[in-house]
Amino acid sequence: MIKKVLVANRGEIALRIMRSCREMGIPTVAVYSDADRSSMHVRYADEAYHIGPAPSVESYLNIDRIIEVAKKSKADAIHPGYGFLSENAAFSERCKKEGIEFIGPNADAIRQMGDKITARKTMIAAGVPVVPGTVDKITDFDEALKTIREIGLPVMIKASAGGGGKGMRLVKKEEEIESSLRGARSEAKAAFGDDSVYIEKYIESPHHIEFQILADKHGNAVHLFERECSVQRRHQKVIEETPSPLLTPAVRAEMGAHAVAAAKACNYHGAGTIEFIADDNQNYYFLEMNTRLQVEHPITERVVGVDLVKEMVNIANGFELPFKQEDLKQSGHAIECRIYAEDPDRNFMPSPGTIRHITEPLGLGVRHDGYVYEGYTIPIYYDPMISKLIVWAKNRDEAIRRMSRALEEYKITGVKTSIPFLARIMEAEAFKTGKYTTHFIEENKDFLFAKPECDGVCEDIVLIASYLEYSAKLEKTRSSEPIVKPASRWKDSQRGAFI
Amino acid sequence: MIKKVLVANRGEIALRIMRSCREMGIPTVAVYSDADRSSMHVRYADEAYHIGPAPSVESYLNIDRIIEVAKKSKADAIHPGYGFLSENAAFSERCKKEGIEFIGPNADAIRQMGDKITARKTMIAAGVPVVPGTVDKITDFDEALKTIREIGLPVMIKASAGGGGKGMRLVKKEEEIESSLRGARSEAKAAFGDDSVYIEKYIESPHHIEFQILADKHGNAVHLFERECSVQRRHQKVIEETPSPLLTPAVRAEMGAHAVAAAKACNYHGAGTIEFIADDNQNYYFLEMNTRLQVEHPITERVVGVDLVKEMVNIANGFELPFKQEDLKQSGHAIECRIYAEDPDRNFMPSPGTIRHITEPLGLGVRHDGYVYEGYTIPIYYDPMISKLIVWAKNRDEAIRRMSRALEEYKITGVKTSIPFLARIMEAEAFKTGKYTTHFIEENKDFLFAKPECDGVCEDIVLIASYLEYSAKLEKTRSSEPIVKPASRWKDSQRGAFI
Amino acid sequence: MSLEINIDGRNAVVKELGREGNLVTFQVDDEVYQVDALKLGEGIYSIIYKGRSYNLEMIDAGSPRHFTVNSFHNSYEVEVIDAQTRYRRSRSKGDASDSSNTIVSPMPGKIVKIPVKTGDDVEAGQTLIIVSAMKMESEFRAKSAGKVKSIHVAEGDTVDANKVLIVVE
Amino acid sequence: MSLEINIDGRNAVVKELGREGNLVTFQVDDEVYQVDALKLGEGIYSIIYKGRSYNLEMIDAGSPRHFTVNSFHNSYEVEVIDAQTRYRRSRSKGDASDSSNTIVSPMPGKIVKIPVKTGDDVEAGQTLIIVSAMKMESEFRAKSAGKVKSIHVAEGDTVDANKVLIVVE
Repeated sequence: MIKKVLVANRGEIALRIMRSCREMGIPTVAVYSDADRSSMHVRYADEAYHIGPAPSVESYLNIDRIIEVAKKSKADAIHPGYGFLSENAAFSERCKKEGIEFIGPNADAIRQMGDKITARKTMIAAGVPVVPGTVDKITDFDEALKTIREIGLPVMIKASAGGGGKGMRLVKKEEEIESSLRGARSEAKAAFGDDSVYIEKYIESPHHIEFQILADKHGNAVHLFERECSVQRRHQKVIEETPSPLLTPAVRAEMGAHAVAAAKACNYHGAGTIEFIADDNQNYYFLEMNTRLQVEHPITERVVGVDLVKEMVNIANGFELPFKQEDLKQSGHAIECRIYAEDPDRNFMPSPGTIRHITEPLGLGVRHDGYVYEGYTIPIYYDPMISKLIVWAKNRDEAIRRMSRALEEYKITGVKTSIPFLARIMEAEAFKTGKYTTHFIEENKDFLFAKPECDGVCEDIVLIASYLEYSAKLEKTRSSEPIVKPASRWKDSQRGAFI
Repeated sequence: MIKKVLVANRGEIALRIMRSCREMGIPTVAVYSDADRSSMHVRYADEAYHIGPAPSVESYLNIDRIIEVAKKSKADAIHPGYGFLSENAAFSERCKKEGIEFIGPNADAIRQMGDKITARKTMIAAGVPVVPGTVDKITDFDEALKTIREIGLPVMIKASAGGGGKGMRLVKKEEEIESSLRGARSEAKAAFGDDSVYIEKYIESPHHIEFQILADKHGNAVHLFERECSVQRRHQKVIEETPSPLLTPAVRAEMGAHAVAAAKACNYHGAGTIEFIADDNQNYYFLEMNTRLQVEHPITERVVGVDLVKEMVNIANGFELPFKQEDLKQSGHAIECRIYAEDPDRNFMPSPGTIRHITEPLGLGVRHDGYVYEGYTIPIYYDPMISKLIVWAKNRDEAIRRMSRALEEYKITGVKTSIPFLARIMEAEAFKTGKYTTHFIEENKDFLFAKPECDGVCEDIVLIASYLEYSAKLEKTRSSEPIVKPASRWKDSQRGAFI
Repeated sequence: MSLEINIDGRNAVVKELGREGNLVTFQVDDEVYQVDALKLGEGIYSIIYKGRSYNLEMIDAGSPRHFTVNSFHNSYEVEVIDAQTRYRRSRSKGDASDSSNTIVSPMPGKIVKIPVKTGDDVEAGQTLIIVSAMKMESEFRAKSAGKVKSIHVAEGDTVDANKVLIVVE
Repeated sequence: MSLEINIDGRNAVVKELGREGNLVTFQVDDEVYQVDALKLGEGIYSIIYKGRSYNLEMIDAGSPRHFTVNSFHNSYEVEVIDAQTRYRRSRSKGDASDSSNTIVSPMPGKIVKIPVKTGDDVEAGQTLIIVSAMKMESEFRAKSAGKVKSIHVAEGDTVDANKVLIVVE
């Protein structure tokens, strides 16, 4: 039985894991870098050890140092969270060697699913649909035609040696095949000195839909339904929801069964996620497997009523899963918004800094997973995520309204955040109707970045507040400091100061 | 259709109501006294109007002023929250006269259930069990004996004119009846000049169990199951949970049916609560009806999945209830702790003051309904409740552990709070096993107020922190102020200051 | 610097021996501690000692020298002893009634009733003043018999915490 | 007092006409407003005007004179114009390239790479410096052709926001 857990992570996910451990009566050990002494996970844990300088490669990725702390603190298990060492096969292996339980899959499963080609082959063998296409090179028109007819249009012709869009052609009609093939090959030849190409199904209206799975060490595996993660910016998830507005119950059940098959195919144990790409017609294909807890796991917890971290600990302890597939139901609707310290109006530039004020969203149906506090300085070294805001409601429409309400309540000063941008998404027609793909942000950018109307009064009120803020600052500095000073002056704070 | 709601309340319940209105797209109007300009409900509402001086009789109880604001702001409905005007029949009537929808029952129902005798008679007529006893005066031994044999021992003999424990006798055995009756009568005579007494069943191990009901204007009524509220101090609820650890499914169904009958008996519409007293053997008796939303309503919302405030607004709008009794299920377990600004170690003396720091409990299964913020000064004029902490989990044991975890996360400085006391209750054996009555706090006071063990190191660490805090204060004041100053000096704060 | 601090009746001497950033070395009576100490917010301290993470909340308890210190499972009453305190203590030694019959408001509130007047003889246990705060009334009674020497507030007044209300001698 | 404030390109004059407690009278250009204004926290304002409740969050945007102001549905860039600003503005009139080819760090971060050196001729669009913060790298390019006049940081340095990194002339 696991008696003490070292959490090899920081920020909200470190707290998330420690919360469940505490509820299980298991003491936790925090590790922290130079930049994180004042971080919440250090206070939250029962024990805390410094592991190195701010850059993660010297601290949160330093396997030797983390193992050393685990031994010193007599932690008999390590939870890696997400990011950092969570999908590092060598770390899983090292833990095993040192007699420390790695709360996650074994190294083989991580390796098998970490390599794209191996993962694809494993999935094909397991009967899980993958994006149709050729892995082998194609040089011949007849061969290309045959393949394309098998796959079905539209397809993408891509240079085998390629990258960066060179030697790439989208083919929508059969009569375009010949010219596209020729064009792609000559471009590939010119760019890479190799004119071989391969062909892949082009998904026109892609939806990113993933399935949460849990598998124990005794061969039992279940899925906990899907998460719709198509609201993305530069392949980064922005908002997730469950159930997916796309899926019918029949397709959901089929995808779930494939997700379980995928987990079994790599002898998986622990919590994992099977990512699929789906089109508007609910054709779906395996994309990859994440062999760890996901950022967006709370929406699943909310609609299924399962604490995933506790299940992970129980699995690591060698327990059998406490439920079967038929025991699990989706109830209501959950949405998660990721709150980042970034400036949506300046191309989402990170906005680290000191939190001056927080008003947290509260009340019915709101879950908030965060780690910052008033006076805390968000370090520049790590991910700019401040918190995750999760709402639940009986149905999707109410959940969207609740998220709007919660975002309106959520006030942070000191740093810029994505809150106004997320609030705008809740008002976008395509999101409200649930008819969106991964192109959502791009396709709706005029609406999302537009400035809402404001009458003259509301602008004048802003001017009055600005007057007050500036004169208060003036008052504060008049005695001791010149007025014009660098911004950092305003960050000085009694709080968070090293004593 | 209700287009704008005035919330005639303050604190957490005003926010609670505004949250649901906002999710429904209904603008809200706040009212505030002199003491509440900086209170959160003023900022939360779309509009805010001052209604008078700090004492509630001149502001939150000032019917004329509130009606005036409703008219000025064109609010077509008023939600009274709990306390203040929520069970004031005259206010309900006045709203009706002014053409404003009172989001609550009509005046007749409030009156009928507000008067103890009328309520008791109504319940008897409706077949709802009431505490057995006589309403009529008894002066004769034989009559007393007959009555007591009907009711069954133990009973309480009480002075008709009485109060304050004078002329009261607990009778456990039949042979005590004569002497107790004589004693009670002579004491009553001496104290009140009237020796008539009445007799009531004495419930030895009382459980306070209440049922939430919802009734529309079309005669439909359902119950949303029970809340166990037996953890009380001086008849004030401290902790509530649902389901009750006492009830079996059969008794629950029977009590629920009686609760619905009670609501129908007074032609009730809106949200209401039927309070019962029950003994260890699940014999239960009607106690009273609260014709309003209760403080502890969130635990019901959590296990049943219904937003009670939205249902109240829909009922006021004349809609039929969207569910029937058989659609409602209890899922999992919920517990609420009331967080008060009070000092458990000094007989729960109120502790108003300025909030210096808050760390709010977050994460899975936690709902927090509060209204204070860092820099906010809790006024001396109103209820000392800071917030309500609600947790949900799959089962009771996990819910208790989760509440412990959440209480440990919840840190407030500036005022003393009941948090440590509540945390201690979560560790009490009688609470953990669910075997408790309204005598719980009294019976467990040695445990609840005991000082847990601490080794020398932890005491020394406290001394070190005290050194640091004191020297930081010293540093802060050295330049400008003498060290020894009244406490209020430390409350000075940039925040919350009137500009 | 060195401070004398009383914690739940124990008098201890806390001495700072040195600091380097937030690593501070203290001597508490005879024990030496090297701790990693950080103030994270108003009255919120994080102290790491030998890997253990201690979280402490300092709650003002009436004067800058008095705190209630909460560490989740424990609560301590702490008083920093300064020269003035020592002097006051030495003066009042053996004269416990001196301060104990002075009624001080323990919280901000409103004076509801003062059923005595200056010069009245009062018995031990007699109600001297009723203060209301947050819908709750508190009665303050004389600890021992005596004469009302002075009354510093009037009915209806709003008072801060720690204000002297009535003195009985 | 009166302040000139620029809000999203509009220059307005805000003048305080009088205050009584938190009731303040302002003139904004030609309009007169009596508002109930309260600061509730660091950068958090509550303003009630004709019964409407306005909530404003002031977020520092690089200098004490620059704010981003959020009111739930809107976001404004605000700059208080002082004498110094007016002077600077009048000087740089018609010489837009003057300041625009000065690379200033918009956020705290770490200097990853400086692919130019002092004296280099650079083209418009050429990368001058790469700064990393929060797992994201930002490239800063020359807005117009010129010569690198000065470099104020070195690779590996950690910089605050609003620090001048490179000047091109």
